Amino acid sequence: MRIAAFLPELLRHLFKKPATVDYPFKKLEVPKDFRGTPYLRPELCIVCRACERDCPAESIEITAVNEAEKRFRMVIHNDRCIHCAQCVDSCPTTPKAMQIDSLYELAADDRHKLKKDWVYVRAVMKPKAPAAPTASSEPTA
Amino acid sequence: MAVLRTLLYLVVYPGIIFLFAYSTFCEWFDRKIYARLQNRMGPTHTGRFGLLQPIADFFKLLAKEDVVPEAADKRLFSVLPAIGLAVVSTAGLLLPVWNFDLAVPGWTSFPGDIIVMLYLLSLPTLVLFLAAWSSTNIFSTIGGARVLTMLFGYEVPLFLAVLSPAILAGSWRLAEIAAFYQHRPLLLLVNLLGFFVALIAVQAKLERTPFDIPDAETEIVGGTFTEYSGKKLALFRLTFDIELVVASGLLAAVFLGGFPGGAVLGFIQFVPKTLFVVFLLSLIRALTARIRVDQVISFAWKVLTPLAVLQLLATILLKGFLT
Amino acid sequence: MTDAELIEKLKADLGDRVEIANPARRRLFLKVAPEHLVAVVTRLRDAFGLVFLSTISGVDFGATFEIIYHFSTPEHDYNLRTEIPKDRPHVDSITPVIPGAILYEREIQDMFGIVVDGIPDGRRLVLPDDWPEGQFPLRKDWTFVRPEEVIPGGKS
Amino acid sequence: MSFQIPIGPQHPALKEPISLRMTVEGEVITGADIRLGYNHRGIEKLAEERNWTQIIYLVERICGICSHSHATCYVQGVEKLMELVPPRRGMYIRYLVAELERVHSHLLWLGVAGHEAGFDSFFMYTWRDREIVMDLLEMISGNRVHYAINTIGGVRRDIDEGQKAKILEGVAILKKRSEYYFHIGASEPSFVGRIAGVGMLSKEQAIALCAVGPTARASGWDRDVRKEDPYAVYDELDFEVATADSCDVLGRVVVRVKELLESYKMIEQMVKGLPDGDIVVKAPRKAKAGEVVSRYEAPRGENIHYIKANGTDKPERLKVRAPTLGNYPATLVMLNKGFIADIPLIFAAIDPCICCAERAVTLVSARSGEESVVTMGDLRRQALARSKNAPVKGNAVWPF
Repeated sequence: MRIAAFLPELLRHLFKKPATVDYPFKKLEVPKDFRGTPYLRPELCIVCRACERDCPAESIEITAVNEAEKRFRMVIHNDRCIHCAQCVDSCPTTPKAMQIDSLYELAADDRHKLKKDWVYVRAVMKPKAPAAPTASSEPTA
Repeated sequence: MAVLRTLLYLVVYPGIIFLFAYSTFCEWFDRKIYARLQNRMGPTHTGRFGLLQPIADFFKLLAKEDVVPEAADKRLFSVLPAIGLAVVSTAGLLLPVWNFDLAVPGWTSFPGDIIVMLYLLSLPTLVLFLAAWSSTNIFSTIGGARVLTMLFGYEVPLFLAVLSPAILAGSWRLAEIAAFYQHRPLLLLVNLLGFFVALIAVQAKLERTPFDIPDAETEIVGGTFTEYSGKKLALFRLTFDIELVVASGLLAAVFLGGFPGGAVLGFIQFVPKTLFVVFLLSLIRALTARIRVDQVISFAWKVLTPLAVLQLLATILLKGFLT
Repeated sequence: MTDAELIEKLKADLGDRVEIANPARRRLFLKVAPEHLVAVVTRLRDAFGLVFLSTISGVDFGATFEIIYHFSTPEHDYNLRTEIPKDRPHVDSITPVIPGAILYEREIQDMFGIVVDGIPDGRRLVLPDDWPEGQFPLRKDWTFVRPEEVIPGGKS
Repeated sequence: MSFQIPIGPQHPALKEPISLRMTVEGEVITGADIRLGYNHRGIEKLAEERNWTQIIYLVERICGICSHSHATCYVQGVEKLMELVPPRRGMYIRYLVAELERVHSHLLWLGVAGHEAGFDSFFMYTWRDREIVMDLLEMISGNRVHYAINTIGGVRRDIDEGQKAKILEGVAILKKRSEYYFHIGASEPSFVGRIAGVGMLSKEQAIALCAVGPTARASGWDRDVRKEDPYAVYDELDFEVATADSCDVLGRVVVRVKELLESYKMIEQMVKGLPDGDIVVKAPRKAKAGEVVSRYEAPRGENIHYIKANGTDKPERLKVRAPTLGNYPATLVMLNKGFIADIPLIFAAIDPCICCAERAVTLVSARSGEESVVTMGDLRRQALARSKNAPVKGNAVWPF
C-alpha cells in the first residue's frame, strides 16, 4: 500500500487532451457495418414477406392495396424498429430490396413522423433486368 | 468616507458580491481541474470556457420547484439555508484582505478573530445537521448522524493545526499573523506539516471526497440534502462554495503569508494563493475513494491529531528557542 | 469418468427410482417420481457431489407439469426431471438439501402455480403484489391479450 | 434503535430497479431482504410466440451489457437442436466477440466499483479505456451495445485484415492499462480500505447458496463453464480460471482483473488463429422436437438456457437463467453485519444485472415507519387528486 499511488497518473492527465468528444459540435464517424434505419427500394421488392415474418419488433407491415394490379403498401414503423437489420439478412433478392442507412441522429418529438411508407407494384423475380415499365415508385410519406 | 468604506467592505469587497462571484469562479475552477485530472473537459459551453456554468446552475435551481416535506418542521427547514449562508458570509468578512489597520484593531480585524472565524466555520456543520434532522427523511437522518460523527473527528486537528502558527506569531489576530510571516517567510516552512493537516481537515469540513460521507449518493441518496430542492438547495450549494473560498482564504492567510498591501495588491495575492489551496483540495478529491465514517474517526484521531500535536510541540519549542 | 460408466454407477446406486437418458455427451436427463425427489437429490448431493443447482425450469404439458432441476458438477450436467399432475400441483421443497434453490422455487410458484411444500419463504418473487390470485403467466392456457396501444397525446 | 432503510427500487447506487430492504442498527446492517419483479418483461412467455430467428434479438435484449452472452447461449442451443455445425471461422468470430464483451463488461464493472466507493477518477479512467473495446466491438459488429452478430448457423459480419490489426493494437493498449489498474487497485489506501474484508462469503456458503461466476471464484470455488464444459472453441484455447481466496470484495476485483488479462490472451490467440472459410451456414426454419440445455460463461457467471422444441418454427419452452439471480441468496448473506456504507459496494460486487416485473410500489411512511403496498393505479389516483386539490401557485410562472 502506497500513499497517493494515483498521483503521477493524475498530474500527467492535467496536460493531456481530453478523451471525450465535444459531441454536437464534433462528430465521430460510424463504422462501415453500422446498422441504421431500414428503407425499401420498391423497384426491387418481390413481396415475399420474409422481412415482415422475421422482424423481431413487428415493425414492418405489408398490405395489399390492389390485388389485381399487384400494388402493395409497405409501412416501416421506425418507432418500433430495433435496428437489428434482420430484414436485410432475410431479403432474398439481389441486390437487396431492404437496405439500411447509416444515420444515427434519429430522435424526433413525434413518433408518428417516424413512420415511413411506400406504395409500389410488385417486382418480378428477376431483378437484373431494368425495372418493369409499369413499376412506378411513389413514396407517399 | 468611513461609512462608504464600510459599505463597500460589506457589499462589494470582500462582501457578498465578491464572495458570490469568486465562489462561483472557485467552483468552476474546482470542477475544471477535477475534470481535467480525469481526462474530461469539464464545463465548456456556458460563457467563455464555461465560466458561467456555476452561476447558470445556481439560477436554474432558483427556478426549480421548491418542495417541503409534510412531516418536516417547516419553519426550521426553510430558515436553515439562509442561516448557513449568513454564517459563512460573515466568516468571509473576517478575511484580512482589505480595510484593516495593523496598529488599530477594528471590527473587521481584532485580536481573536481567528477563533471567531473557526467557530463561524463550524456553524454550517451544525446547520447541516439540523437541516438533516428536520427533514425527517431516513436517509437525511443517517446523513445528519454522520455529519456530527465526522465533526468530532476533524475539528480538533483543524484547530490545533491552525492555532500553531498563531502561537509562533504570538497573536490571535489574522492580520498580525500574516504580517509576522511576511517578515520572516522562512518560518512558513516550519508549519508545512500543519498546513497538510489543516488541508485534510478542511477537506473533511467541506465534505468533499474522501469525506463526502454525509451526502454519499451511492449509499444514502442525497444524505443531508435528500429533501432539499429548488431555492433552498441553491442556497446550500452557495454556502458550500463560499465556505470553500473562506476556508482556503483562512489557510492562505495563516500558512501562506496572507495578503498584504491594501485592496489591489491584496487582491492580486489573494487570488493565486486561494486558487492554489483550491487546487490542492481538488487534487485530494481526485486522488482518493470515499472512506467509511468509522475510518474517518480512526484516521482523524490516530493520524491527524498526533501530527497536529507534533506540529504544536515543534512550534512551541521553536518559539522558546527564538525568544 | 465416461458417460456410460457414470450411468452404470447411477443405476447401481439409485436403483429403479430413476430413468436415465443421455442425449448428448456430458448431458444426463434423469427422471424421478415426485415422491422420491428429495431422497434422490440428497443421495446425489452426498454421493455424486451435486451441490450446484443452476436453475429449476417448469414446462406445461397440458395435463401435467414437468419440473426440471438443472444440476452440474465439473464433469457432467444432470437434469433431474419430475412430472406432477396439473390438478394437484404439489412438489416437495429441496431447500433443506440445497439452500440456494429458494429463489427458483419461489419463481416456479409464481409462474406456474405449483405449490412447493415446505418452502421456508413462500412470498411472491417476480409477480407484483397486486397480481390477481390464480393467474399463472407461464401456463399454456394463460394468454395475454395485448391492450390497444394508446399513445399519450395523439392518435395511434 | 433499529430501523429499516429502503434501498431501491429507485436509488442512485442501483442502475436498475430492485428493492433491498435493510434493517439497520446505527450504521450496522442486521437484516436484509430482497424484492424482485420491478423489471419483469415476460420474455419467457413472449418467446413462445416468436419464431427461432426473432428470438435471437429478443434474448439479446434481456441485458444490455452482456447482450451477446444471452444470444450466444440461445443460438448454440438452437444449433444443437437443428443439428447444424457452424463453420470454424464463424465460431471464432462469435467467441472473439464474446471475449471482447467480457473485457467491456469487466472494465465497466471496475468503473462502477470505483464509483460506488466514491473513487470517481478510477471510474473515469476505466470507462475511458473501455471505449477502446467498445470501438472494437462497434467496428466488428456495427453497433456498440446490441451487436446482433449472432445468427443461427454462424455470424453475420466478417473480419478483414485491417480489423484484425486494429483488434491486436487495441488489446495491447488495454493490457497495459489493466495491469496498471491491477497495481492501483491493490495500492491506493482509501480504496483498499473500503473493499478489503468487506462482504465476506466463505467457500462453504458460496457452495451452499449456489453462487456463480466471479462471486464464486473469489471465494475460492473454481467453477467456470468455459473450462469444465468447454463449448465451441474453448477447448482449443489456452487460458486459466482466475480465482482468489480472500472471499471479499477485494477478491472479486482481483478475480475480474485477472479474467481481463486471460481474456486478452484468448483474444490474441483467436485473432491470430482465425481460420479461413465461410462464416455462416443456412439454417432451416423449423427445429425437430427435442430439448437441449445450453450453458455459457457470461461475464457475471453461468448463463443457462433450457430450450424445448416441438417441431414447429416456434419453441415450446425457453427457460433463461441469468447469472445474477443465482447470486442473490449469497448477496443477502454478504450484506449481513456490514455497514450501510458497504451496501452499494457489496451489491455491486456481484455485478448485478437485474432482469425481472414492475407494477407494485412499496411505500414506507416516514412518520410511522409502517409499510403499505400501494398499486400503481392507486398511486396515480392519489397523485391526480392531490394535484387537483392543490391551490394554484401565484408564482408558478417563469419569473423573467
